[in-house]
Amino acid sequence: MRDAVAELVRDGDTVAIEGFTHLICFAAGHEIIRQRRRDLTLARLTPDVIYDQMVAAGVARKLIFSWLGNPGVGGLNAIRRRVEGARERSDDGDVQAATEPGNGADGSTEQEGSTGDGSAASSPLELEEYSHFGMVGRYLAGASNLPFFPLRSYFETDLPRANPLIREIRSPYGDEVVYAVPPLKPDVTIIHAQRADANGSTQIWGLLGCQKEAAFAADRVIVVVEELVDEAVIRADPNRTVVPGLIVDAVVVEPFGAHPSYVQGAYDRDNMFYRDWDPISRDAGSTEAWLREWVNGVSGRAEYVEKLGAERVESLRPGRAPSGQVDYGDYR
Amino acid sequence: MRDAVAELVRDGDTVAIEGFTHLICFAAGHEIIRQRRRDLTLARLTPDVIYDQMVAAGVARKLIFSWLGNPGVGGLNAIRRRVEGARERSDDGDVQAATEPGNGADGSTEQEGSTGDGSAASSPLELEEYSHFGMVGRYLAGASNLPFFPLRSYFETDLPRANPLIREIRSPYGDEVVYAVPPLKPDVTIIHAQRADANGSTQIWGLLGCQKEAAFAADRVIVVVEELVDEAVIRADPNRTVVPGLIVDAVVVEPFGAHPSYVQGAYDRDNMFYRDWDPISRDAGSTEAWLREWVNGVSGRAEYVEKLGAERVESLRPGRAPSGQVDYGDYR
Amino acid sequence: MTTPAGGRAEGVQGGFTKNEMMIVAAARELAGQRVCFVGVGLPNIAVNLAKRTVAPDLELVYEAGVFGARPARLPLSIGDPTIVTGATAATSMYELFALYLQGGLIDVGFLGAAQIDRFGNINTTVIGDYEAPRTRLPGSGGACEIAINARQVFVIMRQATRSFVERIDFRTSAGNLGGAETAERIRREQGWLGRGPSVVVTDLGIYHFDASGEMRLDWLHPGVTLDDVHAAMAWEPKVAESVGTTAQPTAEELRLIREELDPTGAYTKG
Amino acid sequence: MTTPAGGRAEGVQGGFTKNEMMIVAAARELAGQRVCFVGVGLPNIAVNLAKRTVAPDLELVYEAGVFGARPARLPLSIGDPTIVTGATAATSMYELFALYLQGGLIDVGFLGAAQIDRFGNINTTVIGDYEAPRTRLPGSGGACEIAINARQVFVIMRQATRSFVERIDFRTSAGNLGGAETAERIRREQGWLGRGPSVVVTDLGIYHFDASGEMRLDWLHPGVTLDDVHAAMAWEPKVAESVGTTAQPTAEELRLIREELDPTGAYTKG
Repeated sequence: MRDAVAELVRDGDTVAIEGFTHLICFAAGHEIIRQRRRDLTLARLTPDVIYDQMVAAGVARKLIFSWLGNPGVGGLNAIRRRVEGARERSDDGDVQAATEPGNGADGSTEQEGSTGDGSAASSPLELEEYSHFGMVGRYLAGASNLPFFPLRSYFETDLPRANPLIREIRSPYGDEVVYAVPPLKPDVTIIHAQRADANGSTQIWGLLGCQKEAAFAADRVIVVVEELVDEAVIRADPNRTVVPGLIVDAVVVEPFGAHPSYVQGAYDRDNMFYRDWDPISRDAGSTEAWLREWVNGVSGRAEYVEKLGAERVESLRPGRAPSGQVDYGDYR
Repeated sequence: MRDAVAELVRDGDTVAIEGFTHLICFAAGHEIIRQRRRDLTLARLTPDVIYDQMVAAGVARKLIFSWLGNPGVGGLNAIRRRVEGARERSDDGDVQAATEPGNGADGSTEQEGSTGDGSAASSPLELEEYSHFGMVGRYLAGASNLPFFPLRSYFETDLPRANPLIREIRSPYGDEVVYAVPPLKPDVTIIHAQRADANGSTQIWGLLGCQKEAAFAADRVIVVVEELVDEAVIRADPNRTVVPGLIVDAVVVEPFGAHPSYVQGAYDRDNMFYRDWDPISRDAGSTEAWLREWVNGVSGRAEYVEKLGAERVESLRPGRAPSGQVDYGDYR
Repeated sequence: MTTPAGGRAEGVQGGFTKNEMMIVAAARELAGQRVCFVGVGLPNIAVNLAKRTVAPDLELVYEAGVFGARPARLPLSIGDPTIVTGATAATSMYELFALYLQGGLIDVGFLGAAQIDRFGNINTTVIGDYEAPRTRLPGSGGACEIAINARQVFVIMRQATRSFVERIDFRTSAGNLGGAETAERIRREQGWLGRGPSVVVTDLGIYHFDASGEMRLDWLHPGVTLDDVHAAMAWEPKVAESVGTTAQPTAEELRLIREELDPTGAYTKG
Repeated sequence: MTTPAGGRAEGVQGGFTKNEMMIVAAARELAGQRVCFVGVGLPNIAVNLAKRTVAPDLELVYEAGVFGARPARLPLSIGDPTIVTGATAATSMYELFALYLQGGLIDVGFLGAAQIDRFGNINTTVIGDYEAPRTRLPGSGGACEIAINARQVFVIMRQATRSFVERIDFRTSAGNLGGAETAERIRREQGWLGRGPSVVVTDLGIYHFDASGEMRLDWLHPGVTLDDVHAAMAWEPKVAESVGTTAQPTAEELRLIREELDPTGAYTKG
């Protein structure tokens, strides 16, 4: 991981660590923090806790996203500190964000103190926002070398005003107008997967998110896997291949590299971690302390996992649910 | 099959029997012939032998397509008779069609005699042609309710002149121009698959073609399968599902229903049949005789298979090439 | 299951929270529906309760890329592994949004909201000015496209003067715009598949939309008065001629919420 | 494999057909290439021969939706099951065309043709008038998008005055248009990824394209004279200063064609 990030992720890059709830590569995000990258533009549909941590650590100057929350828990507090920034706080205590499961994490941010996590972490954070389908469409336009992606969304909303890159486009078959989003071509896309072979041909099962589109759109691709398998394993089931080795620049084997997100069939989402992040991240000091302990204080994912402890790891192992097997037939 | 076609395929419909080389539902095409449907618009990327037979039988008034040939063999002779129609023949003996593997089937059509296969089979056939990506894009625009699909193709070719539905579209992000194709929403899409459950949730492995797009674009969907399986088989591997039962109007179990095309893992492409079709179809009389014997002369696919004989069927069985199995994990 | 399907049947011994009442009422609204796109937050528990009670055949669609989910537990996040295992189909997000949602296969889009106005327009983006927000909310996610492409939209949210507002600070998702007439015209002109919002369930009652496209209070939850409702919204609401009282949660509904769906009380406390 | 990679090494005892020579010559042109989009017809056998000889690491891409095919036999059709079993990836045609081809991952698009002109523009649609064709050919298939989006295009076809024409009857796939200057400008303006045709292999010889964008005869196959070439094309061809003689097929190349790839002689007779 250290080499892959050192070689392939550069200051000022647009970086997409994709994976919708599933297969979020926290291990790569933490390595980027350890290597002190700066001025990154971070793209993801859901910035999630990983970008909250990266923003807190000062690696980012801009976010491109569609849903900014801690899924199932509340807001992303480090990011919100950078966005709500200098404003005077007022009591928003009873506004219900669509994020919130209960009536707890409701937008109150009065815990704001000195950010103290370096100047890069407290300067204003630029936001460029879309909807989920808009973000997927941006990757798809980037991946398929199109100047725009058309979609039926944004009608009669304030989003095109907030983001002038969301534009109208007229159909050449009559007067109908839909909206368009521009291509997004990350400098680097990082995806996590169940398995890949040494060439980087990668297979995923479970939620597929938009990893394929984000990877094909990128200039450089890093694949991080739970398990390196023989090429024959990949070739035995070609329909499961999401990304071919052709577009992959580095394959990193990093078991448990997606924790606290999850890997279908391998480990569960660590919901407790997502819940715990909320109080930690409400305070700049405790956020910093967490980063010191769990990111900068470890050499890499192996040490992180060890620190997490075997009990926690074991508690996240699911039961078995085998897919069954199909036959491709041997034709010669 | 009889009931599904009787209920769901109507005179004048636009019908798409999709499947790229793989999983072409000949059984459905033959049933449509037996039920004497008329004035159909037949859509397929590659009309293939099935539409050659349907056109010969007089069910069609129009083709929407991107590649009109007998793949690996030569031309589609019954269709060519309707297209080259009234023209005086001239000797094109040494023009090499891109179709041809060797230098045999090279475009000579001098065997033309009385078509005799009914007036519906000899009136002019309307053609509307695209490229492969254009056809896929048409289905995709239809399936996703978009007024057009943009692609980088057709530049500096005669195709937009031949088909004025292929139009330019300007990007809202600068002056760039690409081409667009309009949505295609078949009245009925028919797909063949390895397996489905009783609700119609359908799984395919091997070549996926554009069956998913064509099915989602259609008003009515018929799924024909080699095997009906328990819902639990489908739910054990949700990533393999191509079409959910939600959009399926009829599930027909018709083993060997894709012959002479093939079903990955179940039987091979019957290349001999495709080769044999060439001389048969060069003559309207022998074409008619074939249809009489193999389509109208049998009650359905079971009788067709019986007539084909166990030896032929067995000769098409491949060896085994199992996919291996993955684990989705049991999460409760 | 012993729950009366979709009914307002007589309630049950014992207390229940306002949030439990809201979730139960929202779940019951799904009786008879076929395909539901499950939004993040409160919709998630309401829809999962409906699937276990009034709408066992309901097909759950998650924007994460799942059709026909059968979650064995309540997914905390709407991208939880339990929504995949045993589902009918797991697909890319592109296909989910393009073929299922935009293609017109969703009967009900079930959304949460931070602010809503009388015409059902929704804000989940910012409180205050967009450029310098007082509170930065999560944004659209899939909501703005769900609002347009799902055949109808259900909303579940707690009610307060700050959330039921005269004018939302940012329109993230279109409802009935400035009223039914405008909304109908624009939907027709722009080819929307959706007919917009049809029900809003809160911790105080249930609203549907009248012919003018405005929210109308049809049901009050047990123990809630019209004064409570007035005190918790910024405009003078239309009220049905005879407002009913929502049936209390049944024992089975409460058991499902408390024992199966939300044992930690994340959604239902308060 | 004992075949000299990409070389024009000395040939072999025994006869070979013009078609065999053409296929062998075309295969050798693929030495050093990485990713090849395999067109229907003659390209299919040429590319499969290359994979077994000069370009074992060549990634075969089939428009049917396959990347990294390892056909155990020669696929008669380019949608044969043998291209799927053991492949790296099998995907929808949408993804193949959108992500692999249009996304710019194809180094060589290998096409056949019914007619070609001096600038490498290709016709596979009709002979005669489009509305009332003398011969209806298959049409584009994927060819018109391959011609634009693959980084370069190889063509394999037999040569005759009717196929090497002054003016093609229908432009199915763009080559160098009216010459290199126009073509370069238009490619730049329209953002094509492809640089157009780079080689044409026939049963008589091998052509590359010169700075003006026109076909230039660089190699004659053994036993073929310049007169033969002139007799089999409708324009006066440019000829390299020193035209080489293509090395005869090696024993191994012929064995592969005759025993493994085309035992029935479908491609190679004549």
